[in-house]
Amino acid sequence: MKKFINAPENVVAEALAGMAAAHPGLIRVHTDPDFITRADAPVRGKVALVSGGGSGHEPMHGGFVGRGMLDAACPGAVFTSPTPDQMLAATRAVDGGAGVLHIVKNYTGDVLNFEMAADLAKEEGLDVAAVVIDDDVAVQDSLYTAGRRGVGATILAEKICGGAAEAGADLATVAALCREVNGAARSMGVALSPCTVPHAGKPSFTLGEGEMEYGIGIHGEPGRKRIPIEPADRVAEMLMEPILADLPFRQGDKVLLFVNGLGGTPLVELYILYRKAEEIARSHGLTVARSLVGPYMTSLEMAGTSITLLRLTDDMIRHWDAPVVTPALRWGA
Amino acid sequence: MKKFINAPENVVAEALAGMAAAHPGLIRVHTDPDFITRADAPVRGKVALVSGGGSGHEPMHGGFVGRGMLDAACPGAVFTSPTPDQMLAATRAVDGGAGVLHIVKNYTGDVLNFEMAADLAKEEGLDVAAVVIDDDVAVQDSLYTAGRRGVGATILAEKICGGAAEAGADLATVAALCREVNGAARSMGVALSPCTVPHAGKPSFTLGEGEMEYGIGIHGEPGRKRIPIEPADRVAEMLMEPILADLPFRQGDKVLLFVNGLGGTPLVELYILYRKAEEIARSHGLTVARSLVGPYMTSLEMAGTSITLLRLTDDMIRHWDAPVVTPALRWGA
Amino acid sequence: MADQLDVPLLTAWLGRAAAAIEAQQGHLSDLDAAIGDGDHGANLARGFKAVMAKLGTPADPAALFRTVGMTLIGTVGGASGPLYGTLFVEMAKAAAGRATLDAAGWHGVLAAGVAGVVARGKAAPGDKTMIDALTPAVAALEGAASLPEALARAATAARAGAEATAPLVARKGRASYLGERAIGHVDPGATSSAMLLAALAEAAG
Amino acid sequence: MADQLDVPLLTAWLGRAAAAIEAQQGHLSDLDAAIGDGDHGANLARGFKAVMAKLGTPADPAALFRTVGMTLIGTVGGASGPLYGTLFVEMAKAAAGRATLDAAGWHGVLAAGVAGVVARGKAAPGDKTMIDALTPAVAALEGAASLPEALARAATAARAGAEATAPLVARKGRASYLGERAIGHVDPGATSSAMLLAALAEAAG
Ligand SMILES: Nc1ncnc2c1ncn2[C@@H]1O[C@H](COP(=O)(O)OP(=O)(O)O)[C@@H](O)[C@H]1O
Ligand SMILES: Nc1ncnc2c1ncn2[C@@H]1O[C@H](COP(=O)(O)OP(=O)(O)O)[C@@H](O)[C@H]1O
Ligand SMILES: [Mg+2]
Ligand SMILES: [Mg+2]
Ligand SMILES: [Mg+2]
Ligand SMILES: [Mg+2]
Repeated sequence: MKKFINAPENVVAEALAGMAAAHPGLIRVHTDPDFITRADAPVRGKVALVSGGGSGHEPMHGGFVGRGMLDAACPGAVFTSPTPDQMLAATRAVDGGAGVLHIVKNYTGDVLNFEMAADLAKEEGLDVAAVVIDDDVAVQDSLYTAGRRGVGATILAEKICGGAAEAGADLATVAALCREVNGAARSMGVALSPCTVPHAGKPSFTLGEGEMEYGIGIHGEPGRKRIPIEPADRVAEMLMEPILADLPFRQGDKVLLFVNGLGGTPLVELYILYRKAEEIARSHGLTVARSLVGPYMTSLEMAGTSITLLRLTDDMIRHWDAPVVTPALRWGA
Repeated sequence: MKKFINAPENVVAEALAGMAAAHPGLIRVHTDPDFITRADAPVRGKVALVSGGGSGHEPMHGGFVGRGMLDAACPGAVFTSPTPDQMLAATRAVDGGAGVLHIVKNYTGDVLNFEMAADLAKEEGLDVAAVVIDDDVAVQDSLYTAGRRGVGATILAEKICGGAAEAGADLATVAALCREVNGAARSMGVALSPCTVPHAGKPSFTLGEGEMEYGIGIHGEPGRKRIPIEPADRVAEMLMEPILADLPFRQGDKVLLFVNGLGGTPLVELYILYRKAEEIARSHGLTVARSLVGPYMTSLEMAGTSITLLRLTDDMIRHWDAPVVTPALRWGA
Repeated sequence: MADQLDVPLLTAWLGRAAAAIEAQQGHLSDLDAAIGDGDHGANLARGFKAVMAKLGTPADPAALFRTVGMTLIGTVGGASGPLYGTLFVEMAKAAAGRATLDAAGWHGVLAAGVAGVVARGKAAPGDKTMIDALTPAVAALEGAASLPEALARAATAARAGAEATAPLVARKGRASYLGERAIGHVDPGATSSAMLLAALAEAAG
Repeated sequence: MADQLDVPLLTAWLGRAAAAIEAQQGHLSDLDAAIGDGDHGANLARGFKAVMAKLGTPADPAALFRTVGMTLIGTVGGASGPLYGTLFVEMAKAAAGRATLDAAGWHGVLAAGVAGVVARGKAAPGDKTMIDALTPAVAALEGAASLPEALARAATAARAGAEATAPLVARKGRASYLGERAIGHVDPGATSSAMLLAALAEAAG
């Protein structure tokens, strides 16, 4: 394991200290329990957005805390969901009197911990709503599984709902918008290499020189199948096909195309994938009205990519374009 | 070699097509010869900034084209400097009547090709100045070498000079500011893994499981020495020591601390390094007034980092803070 | 041979449980690596270490259960943190006001705890989760002649329930993503539940 | 046995040179990998392939040299692109107005080209660059009895100059970052220069 770390047990705490030092104008880092809030929290009269999950996916979620996006993020241990005391403390810290929305990726751990935190917060009289994100088409949804995993749509929901909250929408409206984004977004990923959780010290799985893991999860969970590596254009097709098959869309729809890097894949490759993915979207009669390309939701140093397609409403476009000032996503201000 | 590419010879052209598709509002991609300009080029009456170099360092330079930063970037083949016809065409395309500054990283190929382009542009009556960036303390400068390599300071110079040009400074002033930034910046890098140039198909060097390459160049050039891997805090010290020894600074100076990822190193590790680097800067009486953390100047998928320290003037801070709207760096607008 | 569970005995139980989990941490994580994300041992070891540090000298079983539950909730994370936390928090509620628990009392308390886990996690028997160890354990507590016998029967039932998860397809938690590929692997959470109940039987036996 | 360099002969030279570079591409890149970035063979192969595609039927040696120079400048990149490009562009200037070149004429033309490379790259003999092959080649052209003899002598001198770069520390280009570690390796640019001059001697011999 070759990493710039000091000790596996200090990775999260030291990275949080680095974030605090690097972005004092944007965020505040709280410890014991650990959470990150925007520097000016709580914002009076604004619906507050809280998300969180295991660490190792940076910049998600801490890098998305700031004006126009998240009010707080709760980082767990690497790839392990945080605990309810973190979410409860974060919820208290950012509540500005207009209620708090929990944006939760659909993993049993995240869901249960956020649920407990919401229960506790409600007992304290706080107004809390929760939306679970489950956009990963790699996993077959059914009554008999934990359901689809939450992946790339999380970031899009955080940005769009952040814009709506900043614009003064109330809790019910922001929560409904979050559900709408989740319902209109689909994602699919593929990995070329595993990653190594610092505490484990060895790669989470092994892949042969000519293999890729199709349908990979962001914690190195096994995907749909292990198959021979394909050229970039074919990979783009293989990711877009199940997304387009699953997403209810009509010719002429506007979409946001998000080509995400899982950590170890260089930007130049993401653009090669974007080129083909955009062409495929166009050939299906879709207009790619907005784009996002880069390593925004990572699995440590895993080489791989995921594509997220979101069918946009004009409302979503407006909130996507609205100003955002976070360590990882910034525009308009 | 596991990469999301179609064919090594198409990497640059397809990535450029992807960039064009992803950022139509910000940039225009021109082909044959290849260069990228900001969407609204030429900007009448503004000094234009042109940079470029081999591809494989994305987002540098194409990701920094846009309002408040570069007017054009010229991408060469992977790790090979572009040719004068690219720079000449770019220079023509962005000249707004106030002259053009070439920002050139100090590699013989880059310097010679930009020189020829400048000569040709001048023959056409264009007003061209050039500044060579050479901030890498890993290489001993002397009359008897090609001199220090240009690395992280390039991005800082592009942003700060872009701000000055946008504010209306003339060519001589922007060029002088660029020289000032270069003179006040020092960088040092280290790699944990090599990278594979698509055309070569095999890693540019090999490193043992417990080894790191100290003083690495961004093309995988050998560094000062190959040594056993150290904990992150010690790595931060080893990068900061030669920078601080070389950079003329006084207690109380304001600095910009830039912790760069070389591609394969996750953000969480960069923040761990930032934490210690900032602490070291503080212990030397420096105030870290501005920061930049992320994979901004990469070597394909190389795992590694470089640290750049820039001693700031108030002028530099003002131009650093000025609005910038590019694919990779964006704020204030 | 105790016929009542009181604070000292419950404290001894937790000590044994913490030691067993620490010792079996690698085994639990290996089970989780096969069908999950490989952190179940580390998660529980972190939690029970914190429990031992926090426990102190609680006034009654309810206070003890509450401290254990809240500590697990605050330190374990993942799926098992809120579930084991809920188990103990609900046990605390059911044990409220009682200085000791006999076999029938413990039966009621554990049943309440397990009901809480079901309410929280929505798993049914056969879903390949800790419920497959906990539910048979509750059933086995019924109608025993003595407390030690009840606890021994519960431990045996939990162990059998855990082992019986091997042929199952998972319907809850991370292992459910695997479909058929989960078959042949014992569930880590069911295994840790069986360990907890074994530690109790030993402490009282 | 030609005693004048004219357009057909120069065209034949470039064909041989392009073939030799294509054949030796891997060798040149390997030399570059040892003390540079491993692209010298690929760079020149790309350039000479473009030269062959662009060459057509130039009116005179000057036009031919100019097309070669501009094509190399526009396709090679790196350090060697502008340097070889300058070599040919300056040769074109020196050959202006001449239909053919005899030994003395070629000496003047090559000397002008090499002077251009020195002016552009600022390398001195002994800096471990292409100059270490080109400079002795120019000197060897002086006072030869015939053109073929002159070209053969130049090729031999260039080859010897290239080989003599092995023990040197580099003072220019990428290899200069290596300091002492460049010792023992022949310079790739000097090697490709020697190949160009060998191809010319063969074409005229
Ligand atoms: N919905 C559920 N109900 C009951 N138990 C569950 C549920 N989901 C998961 N579990 C249990 O949790 C165990 C996994 O715990 P752990 O590895 O600590 O959490 P995570 O899956 O978040 O990494 C599983 O083996 C299973 O017994
Ligand atoms: N300043 C210089 N003057 C003359 N020749 C040079 C100079 N710098 C480099 N070279 C030559 O260029 C060769 C390297 O060319 P190439 O590998 O194509 O370019 P790059 O070094 O940019 O990758 C060296 O072997 C050397 O002979
Ligand atoms: Mg987990
Ligand atoms: Mg090169
Ligand atoms: Mg687990
Ligand atoms: Mg080279």
